[in-house]
Amino acid sequence: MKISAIITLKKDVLDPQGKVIHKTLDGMGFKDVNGVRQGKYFEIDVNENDPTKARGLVEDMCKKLLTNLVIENYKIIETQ
Amino acid sequence: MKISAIITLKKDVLDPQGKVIHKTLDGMGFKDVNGVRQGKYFEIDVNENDPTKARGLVEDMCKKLLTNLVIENYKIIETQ
Amino acid sequence: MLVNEKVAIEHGLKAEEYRKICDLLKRVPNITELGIFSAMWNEHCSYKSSRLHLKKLHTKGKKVIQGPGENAGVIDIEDGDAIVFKIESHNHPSFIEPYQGAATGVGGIMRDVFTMGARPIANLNSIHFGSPQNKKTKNLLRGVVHGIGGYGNCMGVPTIGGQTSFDSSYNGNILVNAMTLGLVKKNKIFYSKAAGLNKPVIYVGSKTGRDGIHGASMASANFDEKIEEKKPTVQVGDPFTEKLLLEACLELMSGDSIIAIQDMGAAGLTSSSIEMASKGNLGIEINLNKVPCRETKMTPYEIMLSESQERMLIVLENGKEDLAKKIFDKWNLDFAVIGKTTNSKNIELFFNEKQIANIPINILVEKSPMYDRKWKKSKLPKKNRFKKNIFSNLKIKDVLKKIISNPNICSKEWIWQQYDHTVMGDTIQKPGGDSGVIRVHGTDKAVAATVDSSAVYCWAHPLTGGKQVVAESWRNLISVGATPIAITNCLNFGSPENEDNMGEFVECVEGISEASKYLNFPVVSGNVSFYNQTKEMGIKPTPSIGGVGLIKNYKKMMTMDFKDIDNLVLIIGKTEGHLDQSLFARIILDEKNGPPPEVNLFNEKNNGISLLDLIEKDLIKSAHDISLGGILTALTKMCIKGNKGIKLNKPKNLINGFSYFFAEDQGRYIIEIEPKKLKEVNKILDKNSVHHEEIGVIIKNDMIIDEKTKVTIDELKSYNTNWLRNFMN
Amino acid sequence: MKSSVITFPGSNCDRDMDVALKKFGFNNKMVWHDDIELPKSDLVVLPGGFSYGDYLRCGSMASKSKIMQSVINFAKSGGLVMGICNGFQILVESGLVPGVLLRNKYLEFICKNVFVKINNKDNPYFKNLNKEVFELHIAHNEGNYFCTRDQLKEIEDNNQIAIYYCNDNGETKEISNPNGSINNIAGIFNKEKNVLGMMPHPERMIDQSLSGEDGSIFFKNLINNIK
Ligand SMILES: Nc1ncnc2c1ncn2[C@@H]1O[C@H](COP(=O)(O)OP(=O)(O)O)[C@@H](O)[C@H]1O
Ligand SMILES: [Mg+2]
Repeated sequence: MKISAIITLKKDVLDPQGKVIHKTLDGMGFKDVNGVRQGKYFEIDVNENDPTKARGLVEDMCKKLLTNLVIENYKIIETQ
Repeated sequence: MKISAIITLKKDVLDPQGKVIHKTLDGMGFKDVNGVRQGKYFEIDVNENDPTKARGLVEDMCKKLLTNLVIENYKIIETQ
Repeated sequence: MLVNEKVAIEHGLKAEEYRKICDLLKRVPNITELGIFSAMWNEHCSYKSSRLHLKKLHTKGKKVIQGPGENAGVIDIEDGDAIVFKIESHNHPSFIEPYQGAATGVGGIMRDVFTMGARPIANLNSIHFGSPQNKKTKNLLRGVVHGIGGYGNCMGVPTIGGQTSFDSSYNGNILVNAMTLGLVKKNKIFYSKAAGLNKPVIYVGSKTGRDGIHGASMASANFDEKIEEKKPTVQVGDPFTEKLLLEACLELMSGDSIIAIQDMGAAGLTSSSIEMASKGNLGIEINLNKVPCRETKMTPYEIMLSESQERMLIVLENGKEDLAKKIFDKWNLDFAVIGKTTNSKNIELFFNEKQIANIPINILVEKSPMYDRKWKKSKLPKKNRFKKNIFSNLKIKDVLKKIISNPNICSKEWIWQQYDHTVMGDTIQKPGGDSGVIRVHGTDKAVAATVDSSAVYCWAHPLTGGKQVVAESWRNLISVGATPIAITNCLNFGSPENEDNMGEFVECVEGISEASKYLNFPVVSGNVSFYNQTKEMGIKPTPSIGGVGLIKNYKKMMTMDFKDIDNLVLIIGKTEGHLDQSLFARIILDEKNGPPPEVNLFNEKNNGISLLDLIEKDLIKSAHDISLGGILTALTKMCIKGNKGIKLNKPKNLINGFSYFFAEDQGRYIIEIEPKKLKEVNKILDKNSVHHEEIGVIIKNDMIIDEKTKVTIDELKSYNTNWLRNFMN
Repeated sequence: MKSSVITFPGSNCDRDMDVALKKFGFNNKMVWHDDIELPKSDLVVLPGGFSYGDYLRCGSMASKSKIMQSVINFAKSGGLVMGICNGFQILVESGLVPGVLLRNKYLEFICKNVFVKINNKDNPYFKNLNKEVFELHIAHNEGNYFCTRDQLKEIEDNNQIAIYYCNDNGETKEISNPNGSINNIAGIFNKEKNVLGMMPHPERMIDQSLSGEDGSIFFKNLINNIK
């Protein structure tokens, strides 16, 4: 089954990309934006049909490789 | 309110990052992975409290800036 | 799917071309075969509109090891060393997806070079954008620069030079031309000519996906409103895989397993397999089930036409499969034996145990269409007569500031600082000079490279323009002390079906040919990109010339920065005051008509060779050619780079100051010499009948133009460097 | 003196480092990332480049490669390990030095000469140098050093900052900061000072025909310190 993970920068970590996008949006006329944060998204197809086990697997991957816990958080968001 | 957008590569488009991450996971002992696709995640804080309007705004941003529809798709996933 | 004329036309073939296919085959092709024909017979692969004229290029010379016709050209740089180089366009994809378009352009040209056994040692690029006022320009420029850097930096190949221009004729069709130089031992060059029967045909690199199908056809299609529909044909580059592919190929090439090798570029597996077989006068058989695929259920049609990047096709010696596989396994790349060479002289494709295509190769290659397109000769425009009074309210300082901050003159540091130009540890002249220079690792030799184009001149008079670009390339090499050896060319034009555009093409080629013959500066490789236009409007004719030269002792390399106070500054070559088509005429006088400056090939050669002689004799401290913007622009750049000033002499010329300072007469250089060397320099130049004059002396901090006009170098520098940075921020 | 340079898939300054080390007298060996054992070395170098294409996070995947376990053990036992540019990113990802390297503040790859000031000479890398300010070359997209406040305090308390970006006079002001690094940090040590990670490339400055020669001073001093 497919499991998705979202990885975002922790609050106090500077997000230069988000900032530039915010500025650009503003320049394009999107004046109602308070802030933009950019993160990563992963869709992982695992050979495991038990949702809990599958999530557990992906969580493990997040901890061991996908996330740098010094600056990032992860969230498993969705199971199909 | 905060709206999130997920941007993924279209199905047939090569995802070099996903490919390498898959191989690395495999090397680390995660043998049960069929595939990994990487995408982008944006959290946009808009000055708009009507969920439909807020979504509409972010959708517009996706079309005009955040996504290159040549190779990517977007999905508005979540409203808080 | 049934094939008929309508389907053929949808594939970009003309009705008569389709009939020719049926006649030659004596039957109706199936859909896979039609796909193959459409790829092989389109402009990009078959050169059907340009072939006739490209034959006129001057391609021979003592230093030429391989001229046009292979993956890249090869020249001799002595001691058993050779340089492999080529330039290629990736214009259309870069307009649609600037990052990936530019990145895969760089990836493609590097593959062309390492296919021949050469390790890439330098990249250059020539990029052209619409006017800065155009809404799209900024994002396109940013995307393209990030794409070029993203790919080249990751590969670990220094980007040592390039050229960037802005002109509204590129508003709807930008140009991205990428050039690569590689180094190889003369006796270890690999070619694409297959030889021998029943030799295994090997596929290596990335897997085949559905990306870029019809990419080659897109490169030959006009941009029009339907562009959206063509979108999914853009490919995503994977420089990491390419780096592995490079190392793996070079490792395999160090042995003797390879008979022939060819990268899969435009039209992917189709053109690579057909070219290899055709050159070897052989047939080829491929089992498409063996091709490593990224997606499930890919059809033979898709597999044959995919333009997935980072793939190679190799014909191996029998029995070397295991050895080769080991190397590609080590580098984590796909490896598959997908077929063999045959004596059928046909391409035969099998899928699920059935033969699904069988076409005689000579039909695809030799019988491909060739057109003698209609073209219009262009007249030399009439010279403008500028009245004295139009100069009278101009202030030279204001004019100079305006010119050096013009987008086409200003410093491109914002661009080249984003390219790794020092990796490999041999870059001895970075971008920002007349040519980039890299040492040949571990030797005293160095190779100089430059890429140039002058669309405005070509547009005003293609024949002169064609000559001028070659001459400019030659001068940029001489200015760094390199002996020019050969060029590569990327011919970017509008539609060949338009008589004016075709005329521009024909005459530019003629000009290039004439100059390269006279200067003994042959063309060894190149690429044609037609249909650079939006709706009916073609771009200005833009041949980009990539020049390569050799410096035998790199310690003698020349740079343009002024070195020492009190040194004398001389001009080599005669200033006649030609203002038509100069930057001055176009942006200050707002005069866009008139002929470009004349190119006198005798003077060009004589002046250049004389300067090389002076450099060889250690008489010169700095040198710079005079091009866009004329004498004062060139002097300004030398002052800025050297952080020195100059006090100018009163020009002895009869022409007015503006014509003197901003004219773009050809064949000129500025040199710096020590006062004690003046006599000797004069003697040599006089002996060679080279026109020369003293223009000033180097001082601190200021440029003193006359009694009343003084400007600090810091001020000039800020004008020159700020425009692009400000524009991009 | 024996040194080893690790080649990861995508490393591209491995040869340059090899050339530099040999030029200054090291007996250098190239080591493949898939090997398990490290040859006997006085110095191990993780070179610059784009290991694994810089995909995911720079250095993240290289830090999981087989050889890294040996490199980590070598470092833990006091061996000298130096990471340059991507090598620094790998050190950070494998936890050998603290902090992370984020994308450059202005989101652009930067290739140019910069000045750096040496902060701590009480270590095998910079001991005996009689020069404070060096001109070195940088070429990176992710050199923006970041760590938490607590970490920063710890790093400072332990004197772990190796070099700062500065101007030619050694002033470490924001204007000399090319990439947004916290406090202008260009390189740091582990607590024990046997592991050094830094963004600048000394191996590109070893010949007067190149961008400069301050790299030569660094290498000459380094080999003398190790002897
Ligand atoms: N796209 C680019 N990539 C790398 N270097 C560039 C690029 N555009 C311009 N440059 C560099 O900027 C300098 C000035 O370019 P140009 O004005 O075309 O020089 P010239 O007039 O001597 O041919 C050259 O050294 C060139 O290599
Ligand atoms: Mg020049």
